[in-house]
Amino acid sequence: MKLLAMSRNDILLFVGFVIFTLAGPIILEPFGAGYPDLLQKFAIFGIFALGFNILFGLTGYLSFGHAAFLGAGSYTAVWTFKLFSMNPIPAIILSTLIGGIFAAAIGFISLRRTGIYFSILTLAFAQMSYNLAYSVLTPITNGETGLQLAQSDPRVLDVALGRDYGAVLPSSDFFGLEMTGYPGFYFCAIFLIICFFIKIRIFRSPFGLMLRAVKSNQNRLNYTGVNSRPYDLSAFIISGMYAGLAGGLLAVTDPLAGAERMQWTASGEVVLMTILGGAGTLIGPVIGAGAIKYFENIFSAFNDTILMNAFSFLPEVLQSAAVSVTSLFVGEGWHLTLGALFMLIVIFLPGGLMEGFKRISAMIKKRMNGGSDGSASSNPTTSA
Amino acid sequence: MDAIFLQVLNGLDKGGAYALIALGLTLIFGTLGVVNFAHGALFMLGAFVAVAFKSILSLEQVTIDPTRMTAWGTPMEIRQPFVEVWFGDLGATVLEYSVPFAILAAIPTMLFIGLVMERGLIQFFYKRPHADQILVTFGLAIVVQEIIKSIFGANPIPQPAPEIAKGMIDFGVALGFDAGNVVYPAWRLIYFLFSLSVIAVVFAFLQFTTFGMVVRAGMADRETVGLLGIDIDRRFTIVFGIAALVAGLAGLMYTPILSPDYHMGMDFLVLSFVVVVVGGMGSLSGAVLAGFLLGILQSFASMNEVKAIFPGIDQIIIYLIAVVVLLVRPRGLMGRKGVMEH
Amino acid sequence: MSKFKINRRTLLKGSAALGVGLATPTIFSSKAWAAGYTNEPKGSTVTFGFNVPQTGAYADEGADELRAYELAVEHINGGGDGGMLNTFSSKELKGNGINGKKVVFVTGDTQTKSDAARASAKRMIEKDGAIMITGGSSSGVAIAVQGLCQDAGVIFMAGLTHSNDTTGKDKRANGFRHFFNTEMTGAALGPVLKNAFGADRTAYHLTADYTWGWSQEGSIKKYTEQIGWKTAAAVRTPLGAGDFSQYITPVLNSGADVLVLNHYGRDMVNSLTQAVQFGLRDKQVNGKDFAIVVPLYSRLMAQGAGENVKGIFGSTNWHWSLQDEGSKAFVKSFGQKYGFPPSQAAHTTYCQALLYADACQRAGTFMPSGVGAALEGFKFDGLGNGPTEYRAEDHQCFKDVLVVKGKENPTSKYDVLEVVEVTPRSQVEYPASLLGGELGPYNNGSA
Amino acid sequence: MSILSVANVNKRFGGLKALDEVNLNIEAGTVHAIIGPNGAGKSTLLNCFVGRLKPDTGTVTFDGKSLLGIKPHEINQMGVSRVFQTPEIFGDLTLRENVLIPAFAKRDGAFKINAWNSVGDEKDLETKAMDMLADLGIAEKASDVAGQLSRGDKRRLELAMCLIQDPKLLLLDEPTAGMARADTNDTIDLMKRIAERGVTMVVIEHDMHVVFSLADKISVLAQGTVIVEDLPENIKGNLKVQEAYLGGAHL
Repeated sequence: MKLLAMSRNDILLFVGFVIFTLAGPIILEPFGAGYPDLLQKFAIFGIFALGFNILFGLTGYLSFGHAAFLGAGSYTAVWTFKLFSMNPIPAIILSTLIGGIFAAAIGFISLRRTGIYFSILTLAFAQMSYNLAYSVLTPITNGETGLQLAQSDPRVLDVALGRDYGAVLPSSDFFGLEMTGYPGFYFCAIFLIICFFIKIRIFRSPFGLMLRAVKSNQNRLNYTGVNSRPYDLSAFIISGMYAGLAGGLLAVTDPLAGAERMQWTASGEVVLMTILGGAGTLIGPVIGAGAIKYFENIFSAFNDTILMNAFSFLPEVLQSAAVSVTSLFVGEGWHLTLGALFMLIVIFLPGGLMEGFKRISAMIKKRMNGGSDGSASSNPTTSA
Repeated sequence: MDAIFLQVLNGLDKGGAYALIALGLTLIFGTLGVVNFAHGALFMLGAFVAVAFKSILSLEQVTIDPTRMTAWGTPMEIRQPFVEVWFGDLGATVLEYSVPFAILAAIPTMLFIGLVMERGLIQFFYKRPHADQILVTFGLAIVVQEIIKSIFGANPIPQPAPEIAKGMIDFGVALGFDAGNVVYPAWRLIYFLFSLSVIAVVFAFLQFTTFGMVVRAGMADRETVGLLGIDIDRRFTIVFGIAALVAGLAGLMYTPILSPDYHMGMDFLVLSFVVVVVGGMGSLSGAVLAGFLLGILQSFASMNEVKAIFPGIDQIIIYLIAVVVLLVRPRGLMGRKGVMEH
Repeated sequence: MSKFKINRRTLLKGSAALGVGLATPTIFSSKAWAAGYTNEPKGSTVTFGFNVPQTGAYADEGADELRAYELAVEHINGGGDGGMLNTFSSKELKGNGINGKKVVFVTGDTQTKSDAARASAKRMIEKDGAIMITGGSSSGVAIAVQGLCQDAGVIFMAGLTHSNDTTGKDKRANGFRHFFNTEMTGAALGPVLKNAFGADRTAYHLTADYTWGWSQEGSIKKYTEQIGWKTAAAVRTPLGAGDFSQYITPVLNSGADVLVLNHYGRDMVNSLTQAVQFGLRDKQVNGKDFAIVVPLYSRLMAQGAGENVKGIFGSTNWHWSLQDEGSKAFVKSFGQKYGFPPSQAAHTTYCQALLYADACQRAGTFMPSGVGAALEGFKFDGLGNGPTEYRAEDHQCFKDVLVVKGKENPTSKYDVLEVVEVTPRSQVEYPASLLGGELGPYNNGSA
Repeated sequence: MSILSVANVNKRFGGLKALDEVNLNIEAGTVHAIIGPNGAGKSTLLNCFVGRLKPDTGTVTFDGKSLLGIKPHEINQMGVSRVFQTPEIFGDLTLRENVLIPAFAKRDGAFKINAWNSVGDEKDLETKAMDMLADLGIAEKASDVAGQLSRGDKRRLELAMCLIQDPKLLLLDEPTAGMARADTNDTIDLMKRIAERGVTMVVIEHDMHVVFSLADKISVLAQGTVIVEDLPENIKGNLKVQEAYLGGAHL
């Protein structure tokens, strides 16, 4: 089957990715990140960033409104739970679809402009969605509190199939397997793997080549007989569907959809994830997403008590000094570390974390080859 | 009628702040070609110059009064600002006028911050993609605001206007309205006039000085000006300083209207980008025009009569205008072709 | 529920399939699964999860909550001067931890966002083994985290949350609130406003356009209209509007003589500062002095509004100038440790930590259903609010409500509010059915 | 048979009349040069061929179909390829990819989501692309990034991108502008070879050396109108041309 015809490097990358993802709970445990919620977030925001990179990394269109599709996906999924069934499959399908439809509408208008004008258009649409979801659209979104499940929800499909959740609030389950905890993570991980596979295909396909041509020289592309608009729009819709899927998965693992998921800062976050990991690379955005979520959840949790213990080997004077210096960067200061990280990465590693890895591996290779060959400058089209 | 008139005033006042921030932002776009996500942080820093200035002025002499106790059982501390201890009433007056006086401190401070930022960071990003510029300046904005938070905390810090500017001015009478119908806070009028004069000074500076001429030429065609043997980079450094100063002053004078907190820069960031884009990237007059226009339309959209027809319109008006303007006029109100389109 | 059994089985299968069975991390072995409830403490310690805003607009309030929690843990473990443990009517806690276990704690940042708050609560439950979650500084977050705790099978002791929904429409069996709500604020403010401003008044509301704002607006409308006031208009303002001038100028000539600011946090600081700037505090309308009301006061935020709060009425859950033994003990112990008086956020979170600890001690277990039963209908005193009851029907504390007003001549920067009246509990009590919602059964989760 | 015919075309920019009643016929299989002084309207005319500009009045017909109001990519799909004054290539992509893109465009049309195949699986086009690069002498650089090429090689690449589409008409806008003499001669040779394949070309050019080495026919444009259209040897001696274009100087 042609579908599996991938280059050796891509197969290695994909297999490595699958192993790493499935073994995530074990690999990440020593880093304090091996618990279900964070693992789920890694997978979900990995999907979000992967999709964003199809748009930004390939076509160069910098959208500041992708959080709107994530939010739309979440609301769709929760509504699907409420109205139809607690089974995650219909919710996932519908949220992906709604993400795509939303993206088609917003993309159709926004793609009439390029550069920063495009960015501001997408930002404007996302902010309008957020502001309305927070206030006027409360009947649909439940505003500030966020859309939640209730015992009294109709769930017509579940009822038709004779499923009764009794007095407890239901949670999503995949034919009996509850979508919280580790099963929830593996459910997301499977989607992450599928999404990654699709992305490899897109990157290596003629379609992907056309998208990269859009970024490189849209004018030339048009004079080459290619209508770039539908390519741009397809990339926008695909990335919107990734975002909708990610939003749906957020709701599957945790059935609550809040408006702040649509805020511009959330859109900005996925931009940062992508650039931090390495825009235009296959795997970079997943790493960027992981890095930011790790900071948000782990660094913010270090409080003075933990620091005191960590520095307990020091004499008392030094201990409190070390704690007060460190506490600027962790706990309530985790934002500071994040900001500094952005700056350092972009100053010293313009290609994001992936460039860092590449440099390190090139260095190792050079060491091993006795510094003899100059072939370390890798071919850009085969970069991971 | 007077309601509409008041809303226009509100819009002009708001617009003044928008225009000042957008002016610096678009100046940086136009000259350096840099997307500065730290511009909101400069606005915030300006406001905190006022806070810091006042805190320095109100450094207190602490005397312990052992006869009285606090509610938690420690001796009561009697605090009196040194300026009052040393200068008496004069000191108290200086304290009261701390916001306007802080301008004196803000001018060198903001210029210095601008120069350091440009030389220390921004200059390495002239040729880098916009995405990199966004990431690095956004990172800087976070770092700056977290530093401010660790010094001043997260709560807003009140910066009252001088007593004399706290009142209202009933100038509607002069325009033929009934007395008491069109009254407006003095400080807000001062702010509006202040923003107008800063805009005028910036424009005059760019229009009538050699320096300004070179900068404008550089905005139009950087390479050619560079070929003439003019050291455009050094001038652009100064431009960055000026942009920082304008944003800082806008923030500083706004403090009696909006009690500053560490996060206020981010709140203005998105808005100022919308203003710049609606005005047209790299267009100074566009930024000013869009600033006032958005301010006024935002005020109108908040009127009960309008909200009754379009519920929630005041939540989205700014973005709605941005969408409409960009669809009708691809490069904003006064933008030039080819700027920031790739 | 057999959630964790499935987890474990799938995981084992997964790891076997991957051929990675070497060093099994602690997560697979440490969690015993024979016991009956989530995160049952096995060792010599029990872990509390403090979920407070550390970044964003409420970071200072969150920091104050955290201070109070640390103090509470210290007192429960027998450290310090014991604070309100000495005045608390229940004497079960002996200063040796709870049920013989020492209390330790973990912290997380809610960022005042539902998603982030749930993520950090989940981390504390899933990774750190927290037996309960407490804290927060907004109703949206409280309701979101409360729902999460219900699902996970741990107790949630709400922090600062003032919406009716927390113990109304969105109440949950595993959730408990010590703080008061908009309904009580309305009931307490109504008579005081009538006394201060008379019955013939017209109010103009500016309301933060989200759930809490609407809840507040509804309650104040209800109770002011009961005392004969009219409502000129109720205008919704976007959250974080910054400059409110476009909403304030229409008030000037509206004929209204009272402005009600249903805002909290920065919105309150800004709208109040600007309303005063527009001369509303000194204005005369219909021959009466114009009045501004801020239904929910927070002393921390009032400091941000500076002298603009002078003479402005509002309500608060607690204030450090109260002179009962409990408040005095708390202010003393907090003030000596940190050098300044505690905020109402600090007070309510300290109380919640103590109340939870006491309930566990009385129940002799940490199992949510057991602890909940001990809290339901629990009557206590000595925690600064006078006689208080945790009502069984909705897990809401009922106690006296403080009506305060901005102090004219503050003696320090913390001394910005003065207590005008202590509205007795009987006057603010309402039937649980009024606010709807369904507690549902307790969820003990699984081990 | 004329493949491209322009009849009575007028184009105004504000007060400026850029094209004034232009008539032009390009014969299939010939190289047709358009010369004229700066501002004569050469580029405006070319832009009318490719859909970038729309004439105010008049008709432009290609292969019997009107080109008016048709978008650039549609015109290309009809068989018109264009070379720009400064080479327009995909600077971030490799040479191979640069040539593959027009090949895909030719095969798959203006838009096709071809996302499941890998580019590497398209062996036919890959071979064709490599042949084309070899033909223009840049095959050994096939895996290099195009943006790093010398100007001459960029021009070769751009020609390869056009030629791989087997265009019915190739438009060249000052193909040797800014080139060193040696590069210019190379380019002339290259274009001669292309012409030998029977590709119809329209060349806009300043360099008379280029024009007279290549063109089968020359049209002289001045102030928006075609003042002369003739064979190269006749143009050389034409006084009108010398006046309008060369200011009287002899060639």
